[in-house]
Amino acid sequence: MLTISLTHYVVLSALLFSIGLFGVLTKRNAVAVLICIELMLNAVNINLVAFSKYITPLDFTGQIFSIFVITVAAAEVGVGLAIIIAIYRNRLTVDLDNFDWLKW
Amino acid sequence: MLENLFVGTADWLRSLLGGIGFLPTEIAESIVLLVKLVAVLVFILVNALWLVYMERKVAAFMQARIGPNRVGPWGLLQTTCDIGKLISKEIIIPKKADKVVFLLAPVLIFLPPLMVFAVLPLGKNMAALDLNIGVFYLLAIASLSTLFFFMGGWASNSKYSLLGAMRTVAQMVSYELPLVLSLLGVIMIVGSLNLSDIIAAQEHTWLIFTQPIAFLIFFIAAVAETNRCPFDLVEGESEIINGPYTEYGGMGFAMFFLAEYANIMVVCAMATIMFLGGWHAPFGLTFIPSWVWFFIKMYVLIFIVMQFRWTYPRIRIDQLMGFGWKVLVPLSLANIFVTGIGMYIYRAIGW
Amino acid sequence: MLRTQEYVLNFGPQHPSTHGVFQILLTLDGERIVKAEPICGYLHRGIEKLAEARTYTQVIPYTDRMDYLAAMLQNVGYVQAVEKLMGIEVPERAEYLRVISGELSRLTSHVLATGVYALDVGGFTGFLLCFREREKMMDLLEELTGSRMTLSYARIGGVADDVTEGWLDKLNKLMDEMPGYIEEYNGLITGNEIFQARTKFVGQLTPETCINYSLSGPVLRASGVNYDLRKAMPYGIYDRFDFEVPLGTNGDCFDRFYCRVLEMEQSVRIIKQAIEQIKEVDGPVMAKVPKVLKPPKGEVYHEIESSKGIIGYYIVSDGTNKPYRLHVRRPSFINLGYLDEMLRGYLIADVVAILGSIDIVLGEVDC
Amino acid sequence: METSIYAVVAFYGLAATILGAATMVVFMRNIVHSVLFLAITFIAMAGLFLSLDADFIAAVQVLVYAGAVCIMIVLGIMVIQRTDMNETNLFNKQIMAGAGLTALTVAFGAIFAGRTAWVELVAADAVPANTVDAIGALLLSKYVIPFEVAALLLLVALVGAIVLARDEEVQANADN
Amino acid sequence: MSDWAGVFIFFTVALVFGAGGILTSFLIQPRRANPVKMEEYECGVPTIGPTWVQFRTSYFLYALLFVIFDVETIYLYPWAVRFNNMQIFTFIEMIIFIFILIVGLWYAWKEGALEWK
Amino acid sequence: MFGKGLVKGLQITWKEFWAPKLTVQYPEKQHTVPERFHGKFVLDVDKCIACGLCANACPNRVISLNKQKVGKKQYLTDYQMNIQYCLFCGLCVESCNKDALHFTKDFNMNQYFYKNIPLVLVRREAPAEPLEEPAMGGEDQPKPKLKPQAPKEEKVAKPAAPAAESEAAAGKEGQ
Amino acid sequence: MEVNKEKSRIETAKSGIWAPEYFGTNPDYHNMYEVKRVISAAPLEKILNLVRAHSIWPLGFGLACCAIEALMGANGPRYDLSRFGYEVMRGSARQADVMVVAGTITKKAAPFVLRLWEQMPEPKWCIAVGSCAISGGPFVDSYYVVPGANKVVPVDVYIPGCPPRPDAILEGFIMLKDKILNKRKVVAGQ
Ligand code: SF4
Ligand code: SF4
Ligand code: SF4
Repeated sequence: MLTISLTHYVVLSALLFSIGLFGVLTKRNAVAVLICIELMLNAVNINLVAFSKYITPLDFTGQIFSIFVITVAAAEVGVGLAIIIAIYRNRLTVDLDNFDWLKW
Repeated sequence: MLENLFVGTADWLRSLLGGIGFLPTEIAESIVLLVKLVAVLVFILVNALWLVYMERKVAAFMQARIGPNRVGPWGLLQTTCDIGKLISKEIIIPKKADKVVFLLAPVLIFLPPLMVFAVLPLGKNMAALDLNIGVFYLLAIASLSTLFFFMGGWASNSKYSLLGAMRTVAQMVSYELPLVLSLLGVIMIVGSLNLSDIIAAQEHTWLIFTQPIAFLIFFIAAVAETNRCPFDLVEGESEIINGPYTEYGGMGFAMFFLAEYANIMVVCAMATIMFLGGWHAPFGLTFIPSWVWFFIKMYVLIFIVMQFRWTYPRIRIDQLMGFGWKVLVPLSLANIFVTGIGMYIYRAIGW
Repeated sequence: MLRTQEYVLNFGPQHPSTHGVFQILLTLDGERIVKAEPICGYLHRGIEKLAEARTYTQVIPYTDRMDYLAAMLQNVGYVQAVEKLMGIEVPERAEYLRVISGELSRLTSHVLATGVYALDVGGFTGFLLCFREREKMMDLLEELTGSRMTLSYARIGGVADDVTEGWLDKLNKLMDEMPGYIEEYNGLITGNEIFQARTKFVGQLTPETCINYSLSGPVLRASGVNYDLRKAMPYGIYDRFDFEVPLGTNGDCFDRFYCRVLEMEQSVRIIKQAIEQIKEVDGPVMAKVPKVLKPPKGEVYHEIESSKGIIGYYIVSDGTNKPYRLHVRRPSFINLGYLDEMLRGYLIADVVAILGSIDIVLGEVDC
Repeated sequence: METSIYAVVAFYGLAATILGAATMVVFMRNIVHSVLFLAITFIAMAGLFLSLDADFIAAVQVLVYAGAVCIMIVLGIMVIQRTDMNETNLFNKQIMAGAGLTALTVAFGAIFAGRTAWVELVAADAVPANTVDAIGALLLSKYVIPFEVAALLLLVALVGAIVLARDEEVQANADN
Repeated sequence: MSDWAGVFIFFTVALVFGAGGILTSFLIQPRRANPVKMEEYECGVPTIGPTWVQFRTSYFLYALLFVIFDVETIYLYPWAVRFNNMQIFTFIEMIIFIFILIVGLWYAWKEGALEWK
Repeated sequence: MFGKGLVKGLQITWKEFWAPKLTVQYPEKQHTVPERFHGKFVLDVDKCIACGLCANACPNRVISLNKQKVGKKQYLTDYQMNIQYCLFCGLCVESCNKDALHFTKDFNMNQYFYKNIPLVLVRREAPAEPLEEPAMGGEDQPKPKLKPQAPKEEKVAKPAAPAAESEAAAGKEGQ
Repeated sequence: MEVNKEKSRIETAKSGIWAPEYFGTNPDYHNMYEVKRVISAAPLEKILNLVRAHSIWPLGFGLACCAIEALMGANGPRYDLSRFGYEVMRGSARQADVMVVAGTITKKAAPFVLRLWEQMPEPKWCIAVGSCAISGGPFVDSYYVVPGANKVVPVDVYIPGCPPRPDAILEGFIMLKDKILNKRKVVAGQ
């Protein structure tokens, strides 16, 4: 128990991912869904960095990929929020329960 | 002798703890570290108090008056009294406020400046910690304070606070970019993110001479980051009363108040390290201890910041944003290019 | 298409830059102003009503308290109205003293306006440096009249007291120094690029609007309308002095501010001429007026150029020793009339700049 | 590989913080509180990265996530929130279904994890001290294509977001 | 690792300091509740309408731009560190990278996202 | 152009930084108060004939004086100025024919308690007999400026009773 | 009964409508809500008073003419309130210690003055500057003027004058300092 191994990180990542997933599936506010997606992406990052350390410490592949993940995440949040704002402007709500229309 | 005052003390403490024998080295190291940290904490607090006093004195002197001179010798205890009073002053938590966040913001607001000071070398071998990614660490930590300002303003749930908070966020966000980009030139020349390396690289030439534009951008952006005049829209007294901390009284306000001065110290110390050669003595005046030099440089910058405040009117928010995005950001990008090309030419000439 | 939510912000009454207790209800969209509703009356003291219960002489101290920044000009406006009503000739020397103290009052008011405007846009030092000179002027006024702000110096038929020994020399000395000080304000405030960026082309007023809304004083002249009562319809002895009426071109905040600075120079000029001329004039400072003033039945309207604009006194007399009705045309109040339209579309920061550039004084707005 | 007691404590502490804060993110009823807990998650995650010898990534995590993304989300919220902030982050109607689905995923994950033959693949080398240097070198040589693509991605995101969120009047004109 | 432990200690110290300050204050301050005191301050008059108001998109656009450029800097810093021992080729790569983002800035400028609304 | 004004500003503040300071350190030193200053009132009791002109001239009925007829002359028994209503305009001083009422240069009339604010310039009993004609400066004449004693309640409470302090007996005269 | 009165007073401060019957009737009406302290020890209180007395931050609001003298003039270069450390003019009532009522309180202004006062944190003081603030002064018989700040808030120091000289304002601040340092002595009438 007194060793922290790769498994610990993987389990942590899995748990975080599930929390994120739960949020994505159940939150009503569109922004909250975005937030939960962020959580999931972060879970991925944990895996990437952990694998990088434990498997290929000299290659930095995992670290570099986590940078790319962060990039993608940032872009995703930006665009996602912009979409939400655009929707909000039309519908005055960000409540996903109301997003059952198919066209604007 | 004076040169090694602090380093020597730390070493002495370490050897003392080592001499006890039964302590594992890790614990001993932690104790030394803790002592260093407490020293830094005290240093920051004392300096912040002094800076408030200095600010008032400088202001008074520029306005043909005397300034605090009644409490203690030359009024030196004035700010101590102020803080003492603020501690014993009621903190009002408005009914509609988000109580936890409201109280959390002043607790956290001191975090960034304190944590930044952990890595700043205040003299030769006088950094509490020496991190490999020093500069990046500084920037990362400094970027946190935006969030805390927002927390304070948002949680107050009053319009002036919220306006102030939104302004803070917009402003700090806009000026963080030039701040970050302007340091790139320095990093390119030095080739390391380690603060000690950066200082070491300036032993002969201060980077202000090779990177004057970067220094200018950095300084302006730093003044804006700390919400100082002419960029003090956040607490623009005559516009939005006190900005994010309109609702804060007592110790909550004191925290914001002190953090502001701690932040000034942080950015001035950063500018000193990045551009003014840190603790290196100019003209070979090495008989003055390195940390004294550091202080002198830092205080010169602080004085300039204060003089700005007492000279300039406040810029308007749209001008502020325009200036940040349309002038400073392109300028700092251009600076990167110029530095890069310059360095290639430099290398090609092969000095 | 939806806009963002508009919200209402109370700007004042307790606000560092509303120059007293003035409230503007701002309807904002983000930081832009959609609508501005000035709310005054927080300082309404009923001076006009109080005057009906006081004798003509006793009203004088109350006029001080309207525009307390340039009290002498208010005094003069009132007493000249009463004198017009009663047909009293004022001794020469008193006229000069009125001009000198009046212009000095105008100087204190303009210096304060300059400083406060600097404070409004964020420059604290400019404010206190202006106060430095204001103190010197106040010293002189105090020596002459006994009070620093609420002078009550004019009397119906003259002024309360003659100058003290050496007062005119002191005044002359200060007036010699004034251009240097004004130079300093220009360096610190006017010439500052940030200040200009803040104020130029903000809150512009066209000459037509100014005239239509009956604006007066530096606000009017900044729009390029050459109308200064001291020149247009000289009252008292203003026709004896040689001075210019500074005019603006754009009618923006900067012009309004700068007009005041230029007017200070002109006031200095007038005072220096008056000092020269008063030395030749000797005699009493008070006309022979009865102890109990009972103007004939009738009404009178008299207006003069105060530091904020045209101040007019309308007095109805019913033949007793108390005015039947007193009404004052208060320039600050009237200059505020266009505030709403002026503010629309600007940012919160501009509210301060625009309001400051009108240079209101609340005692006068609410009377 | 034996780990020092401090590292163990640090790991468990950080893991608890991350999971706790993440749970709070999901369960908070006020969306701004959710974001604040998100920031805590991010900062704790930076600590976790430090324990993985990835100091650069940790700093990036703080700089980008806690310092920038959180702020952006908060500002996004301020732009779209018209009423009181309480009760802004509720669960939707499908909460039970969502919970079930999540449980299912976790269960599947657990099953597969259980069936995987976990080998403690541990590389012998330690992570070099100067990570930034190595990352810089790699970025501009081996990963240069993703690097440039990232730039393009950012550009596209920027343009797209601006087009979407552009100011009202502009869009109003476009619509008419 | 030990350096970062130091950072952690500092983090704790800072937190303790902040919390301690506020706590001390709560211990020694006089308190007097009062319904008006607990209302929000707004220049001395009761506020009108909701206090958590909505803001315009321009704030968000600034944050968006900031995020994008902030992400850029995480690429720029490793590059800058390596700059001294790099070939001209990598410099050009970087120029392309920055250029792409300058296009973004230019676009934002053109679209008026940099105007304060 | 850009920058010149900014540098000029810095120059000015820098110059001011070293310029001599104007401050007069108040409690130790005082800025000179001019002769004509409208400060605290004094009444030269010997000159005052209790004619009441001053009270009439006052726009705000600040002065309340009581007199008694002693012999042929009016004898001033009570002269109180409710300076909490005073405008310090000087009309009363101007109106006094006998030159009895004066301003002093003493500006400090501060009080902790409302009821101590009124200036009691004279309060004395009327003598039963008419005094001898050259009675000025007699031993038992009260000094012109009296230490304020607790004035009568109804004098103070002109518009309404003072609200705040009721607990203490007597206040502290402004130092 | 008392509680009702207090309630009405609070209502007044909330509503912004001047209702004279709620003011000034009960001399102790400002002490309806008791002051709570977690720790209250006499020596500590003494130190705190010492500290408070030397750091009185005025609330920056001026009502009328007196404000120019009391808030600007006394802060000006010649009189320089900052020597005592009292120059930190706070825009927000939450950070102020002393309310300098400088000028005429009209019936429209009274509710907001009271509201500001109530919103100031404990401990707080009030200085009434000028005749108007003491008693309504020149406008005491006006239909629209509240006769004195003490009808609205409890006043600690009165500074007569119209307007008082800045010196007198400084003196007032010094007197307030004495009062904070030595409350009992002042109350006992020295
Ligand atoms: S100074 Fe004026 S207000 Fe005061 S008592 Fe004399 S006449 Fe009355
Ligand atoms: S002071 Fe003068 S005016 Fe007043 S009662 Fe005495 S003598 Fe008459
Ligand atoms: S006391 Fe006199 S100066 Fe002060 S506000 Fe009242 S009228 Fe104005």
